[in-house]
Amino acid sequence: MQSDLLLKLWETTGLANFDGPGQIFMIAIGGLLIYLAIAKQFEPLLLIPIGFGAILSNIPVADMSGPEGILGYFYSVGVTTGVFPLLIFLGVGALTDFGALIANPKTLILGAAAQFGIFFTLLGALAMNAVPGVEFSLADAAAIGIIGGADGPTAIFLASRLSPDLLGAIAVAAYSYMALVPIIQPPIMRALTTAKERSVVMEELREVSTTERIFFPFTVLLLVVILLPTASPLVGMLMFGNLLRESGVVKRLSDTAQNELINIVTILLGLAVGSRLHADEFLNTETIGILLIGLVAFAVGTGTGVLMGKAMHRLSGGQVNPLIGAAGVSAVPMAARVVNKVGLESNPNNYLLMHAMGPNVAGVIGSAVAAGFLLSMLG
Amino acid sequence: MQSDLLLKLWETTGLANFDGPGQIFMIAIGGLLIYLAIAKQFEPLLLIPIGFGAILSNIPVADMSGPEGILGYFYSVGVTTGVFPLLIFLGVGALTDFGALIANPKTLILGAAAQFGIFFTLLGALAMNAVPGVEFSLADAAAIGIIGGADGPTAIFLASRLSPDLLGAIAVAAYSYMALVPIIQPPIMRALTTAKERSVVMEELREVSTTERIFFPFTVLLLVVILLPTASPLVGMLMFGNLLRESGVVKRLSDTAQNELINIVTILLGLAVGSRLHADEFLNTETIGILLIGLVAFAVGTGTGVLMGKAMHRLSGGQVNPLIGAAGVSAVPMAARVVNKVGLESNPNNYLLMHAMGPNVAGVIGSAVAAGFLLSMLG
Amino acid sequence: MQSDLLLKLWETTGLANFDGPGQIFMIAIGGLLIYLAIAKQFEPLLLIPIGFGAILSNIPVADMSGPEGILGYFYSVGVTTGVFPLLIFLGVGALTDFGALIANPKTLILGAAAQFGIFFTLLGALAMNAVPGVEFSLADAAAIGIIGGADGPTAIFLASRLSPDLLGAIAVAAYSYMALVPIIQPPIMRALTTAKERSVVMEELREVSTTERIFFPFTVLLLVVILLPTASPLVGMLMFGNLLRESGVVKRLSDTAQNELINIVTILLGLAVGSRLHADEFLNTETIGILLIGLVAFAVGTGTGVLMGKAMHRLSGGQVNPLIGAAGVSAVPMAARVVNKVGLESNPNNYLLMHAMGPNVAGVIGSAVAAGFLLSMLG
Amino acid sequence: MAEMLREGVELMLTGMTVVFSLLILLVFALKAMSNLALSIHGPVPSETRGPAPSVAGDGEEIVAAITAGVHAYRKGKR
Amino acid sequence: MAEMLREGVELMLTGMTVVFSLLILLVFALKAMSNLALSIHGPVPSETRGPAPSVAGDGEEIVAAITAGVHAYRKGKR
Amino acid sequence: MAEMLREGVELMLTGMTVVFSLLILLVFALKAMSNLALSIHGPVPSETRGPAPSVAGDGEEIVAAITAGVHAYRKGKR
Ligand code: NA
Ligand code: NA
Ligand code: NA
Repeated sequence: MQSDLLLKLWETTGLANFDGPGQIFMIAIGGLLIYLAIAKQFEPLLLIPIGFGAILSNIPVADMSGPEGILGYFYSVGVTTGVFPLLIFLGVGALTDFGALIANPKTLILGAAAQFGIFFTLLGALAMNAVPGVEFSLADAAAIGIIGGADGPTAIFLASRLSPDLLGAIAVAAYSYMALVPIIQPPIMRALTTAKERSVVMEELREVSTTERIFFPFTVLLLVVILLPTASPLVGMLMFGNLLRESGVVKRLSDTAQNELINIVTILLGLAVGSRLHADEFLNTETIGILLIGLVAFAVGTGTGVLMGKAMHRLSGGQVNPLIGAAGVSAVPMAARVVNKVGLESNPNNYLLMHAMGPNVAGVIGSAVAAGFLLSMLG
Repeated sequence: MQSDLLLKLWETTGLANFDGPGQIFMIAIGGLLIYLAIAKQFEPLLLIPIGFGAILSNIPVADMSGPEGILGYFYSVGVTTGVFPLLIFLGVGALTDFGALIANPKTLILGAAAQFGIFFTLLGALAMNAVPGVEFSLADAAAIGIIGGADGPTAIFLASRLSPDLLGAIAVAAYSYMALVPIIQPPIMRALTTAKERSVVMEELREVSTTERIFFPFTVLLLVVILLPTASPLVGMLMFGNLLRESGVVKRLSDTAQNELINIVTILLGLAVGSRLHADEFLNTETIGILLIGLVAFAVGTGTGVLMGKAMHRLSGGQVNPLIGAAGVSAVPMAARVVNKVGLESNPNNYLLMHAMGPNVAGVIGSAVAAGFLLSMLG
Repeated sequence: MQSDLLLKLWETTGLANFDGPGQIFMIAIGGLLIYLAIAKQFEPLLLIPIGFGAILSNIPVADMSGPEGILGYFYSVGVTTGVFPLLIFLGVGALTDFGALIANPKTLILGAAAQFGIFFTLLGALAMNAVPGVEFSLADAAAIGIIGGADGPTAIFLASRLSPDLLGAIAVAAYSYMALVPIIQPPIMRALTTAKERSVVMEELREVSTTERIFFPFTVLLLVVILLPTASPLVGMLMFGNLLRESGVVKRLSDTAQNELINIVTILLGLAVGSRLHADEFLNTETIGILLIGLVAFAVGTGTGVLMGKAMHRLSGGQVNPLIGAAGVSAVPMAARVVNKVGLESNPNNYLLMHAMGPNVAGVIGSAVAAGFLLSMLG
Repeated sequence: MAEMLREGVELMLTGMTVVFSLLILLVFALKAMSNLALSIHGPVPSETRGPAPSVAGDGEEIVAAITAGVHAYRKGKR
Repeated sequence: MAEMLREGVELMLTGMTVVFSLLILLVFALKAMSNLALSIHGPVPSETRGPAPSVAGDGEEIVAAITAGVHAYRKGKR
Repeated sequence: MAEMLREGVELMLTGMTVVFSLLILLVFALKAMSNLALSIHGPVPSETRGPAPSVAGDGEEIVAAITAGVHAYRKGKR
């Protein structure tokens, strides 16, 4: 009897229940994400919860990401329903100052151009079907493509709708490459522009009135409603958050949306996404493909953004610095800071930060629109 | 094939999917509520989320208020269950200082008198059944009557139980007329009182001890438990919030109930209520009836409150200023401020604010009691 | 007809619906818990919500703890799933400084010894089966034993899994006795130690580096994963919270976990636990047994902790003050403060607080490990 | 409809009776409560409360205080 | 697979068309919006807003203000 | 009942063994961890950390900082 008990005890240890090296490897992946988040400041707000969620969900016996586990509950309550990414978008809307975009709406075109990365990646994912062991449907490819949108909640929202099995890999790729923007973008930006183009000093942005700021969310939402209503959950929550911010009469709601609400949801969303980093779902050729092609997505988006910047540079008679096109990929505010830094290399007195914020936030709208389009075609 | 795609694309635009002018009209109603909230400061904390929820829920294709939409989730999780309005009541309890009521409990009678507005409105709603196209059941009429309680969460809670189909119209009427209190009440107050009555200066309220403040929630709850336990969810959560506030030993819980918790729930509740402002449910004769009769509700409640104030004025030998009866409708703290303002017109040194706070918070308890009664009879 | 209405009215009063003195008694118990929380500062953060929940759930007619009542919703969403106690553990992890334990890891052995209280209580509960009317299964006995862990969320988590019917009594016993630690522990500590032992001054703790603090949660989790993965939900969430705190790169998440998130969950968890204080489930011989034996649990845990302290005192050549063993029961930070106070009695310049924090937080880990063990054997 | 109106009138009468009864009883109950409170603690002004008990009863705040104290202590020693 | 690639190319073409159309229309819409805003309120700088309306529209803050005012009032009287 | 008590005693013995084993192993693991940490970074005091990395890694705070910076910038220009 005593030996029965010891046997039962042994059978409940982790040692006796690891089912192969996959779980250990995934725990190591979780640790790596956390290492990158802490030591390299790779999007720590998301990658620490995602990494820890990955560790927890690969612990044998406990089944924390199963239907009765806490991570499983977070996933089904917040990700399957789409509620968590949409609440993050509410908070992002409340945190974002769209003033630069209102002052210079033409930068929307840069935000549009950079979305080419999404569709190029979609094609690349389809092309990967030539590799044995990879079988991406159109919906899978679209979910992978959205990595090129460089916007975490949009990627999680679309993947949860089109390709839940790939959600873990897609989210990890999206946040990792967003963190790598300072490394990925500068060489491409330098390669596609001349030193002269990079040193263009742009005209100071005009001031934006309160009325414009209040009208802004309605204008954006109106166009989306008329042309692409499938984008309205994402765009609608973003614009609702922004209206809380700009209306000036609900400061307490705006503060909560920007702080406690987004923080709580970030913790829960990160853990839920991490729970998809399961050995059996994650460790396969497809994940490697997603990671490779995600890198391409950012590079292509940066490139098309900069090329459109060059076009605007010419059409405007040299008033536009083409570098700001790179900020069109979103990755707010990292990409705008990269633009600023690369601009300073060519002209130490040229602060492009504000000018890059326009295409930067335009990129968020652009990715949400692309996501809505993909949902309407494939959802 | 390409033309198929374009067709599919066209079919997913909003333009191709608006099913009549109803949705556009409801989007305009949402915009109007937001306009009133921002430009006229009409209860912006609720009307901005409700208005935006109305816009979002009338966007074609996206079906955000459907069973799989984010607003639909908020509605089923928080309104169908009654959880959101009860958590708001928790926060209101933590925010409310009942000291004026403890110091002068007789003002409870003013809070009782003003509830006549609820039952008068109930009768009015039944009488409207004479109008073709209007068909209100007793439960519908009771839910409409609660508009006269001038208390948002109570109205939403009761309507979600007795008449979910009318919830949108009832919530909009309740919050809109609460915002109109400064316009609706003063003429009635002036018409029913003499200048001499209005200039009565009331004796300063005594101080209230900590012990009384701690005993208060238990006393109120005790009577409700004995006499009308159906009112105990509303009154219980209100008193729980107040105990967190007054106990002095759980400051961190009280602070959270007063701030982040009520803010988060307000955002979600507002969106959920807005999701009931659907063209097909809202645009009908019944809504117009509800809006008309809601206005009457406030007027009648104000009137009976002031008349009871006059009775107390006489019985007390002129010590009570009858104006404070108008605060009995609740609409905290707007109605108390209106009393103060009208009082100052007759006597520029007569600050009635504190004296009006007693009937004002008594009105909250009175409406919750009336709601409990209606639930017990019709629920 | 009118008399029918009056009858219906009478039938909905609380007076007509109290089903015996049990409900009134339980309401009084709720009041007593609140009295102790306010007047005696007995763990007010939990006992005020639990006490108020007990009152609300024993109100006749309203059925607030039923499947459609608000307390019933909180229970099924947060306690049945285990989500609320685990989120509390997340917050506790973010609030706890494990520095004293890292500096002196040997104090873990004191945290282990004090867990004897858990298993002794388990045996005691089984022995109580000799009393007529008491029928505890092994799982019940284990859930009762965890009271000796002196850790509220651990007790609630384990009881919700092993013995949901006893959850109310177990949670009340756990929090009440944690509040009584300053009364229960000192006599035992004095009885088991000599004045000379109690006046031992311990060597100042070394400083702990940031790197160690960041490695700490992974080290603890690693051992749990390898040896006792059933403990990983509790230990995992505790260590996740601690990583948010110590990583230094997600301050906003750490702040929210320490404040708003833990506060909101505390309110909801307290109400949910209170909803188990039902007359029919609570008023029986078993509850009295649980309350009696819970007291023993704390005493035994304190005793074995101090005895292990004496053993370490001898093995270390007198460097360890055996009093710090009493802090091994957890009850953070109350037990550590008791150690400090008793130490000052023997040597007015001997501040043991920091030295007691090591075993104190070790006790939290020890109880979570014991809970994981019981889950693996009986879950 | 006449039937429903009659029921409505009944609801009004009983409802206002209930509301008035409960709130008038509450007037007396609150007066009794205030007298009870006075007899227990005397006319204690609100201000004597203060934040002290809050801190004492608040586990996490104590942890924070301890942590802060320890840091101060260590720094002093160095 | 060729079929899927063809569908992918179609998605790319229509998708980029949609994204560009919507965002270019938005450029014009935002310009129209700014003109409308200007014609309504004139070139009002952001700073004129301030926190005032926030307070006025915020029920709970008013309650807090009243409470605070009352305390101040009482203390002054004593 | 004797059977259950026997099972209870077994639970106690195995349980205390598990608790002690795990926590004693953790003593060694934590010592190894501290040595590892020392060998990687040297005896770094906690204070060197500071809030700097927090800000650097915190996307939203940066947005806020940018916004604030822009406002300051604009005001300076006017
Ligand atoms: Na983007
Ligand atoms: Na009212
Ligand atoms: Na313990």
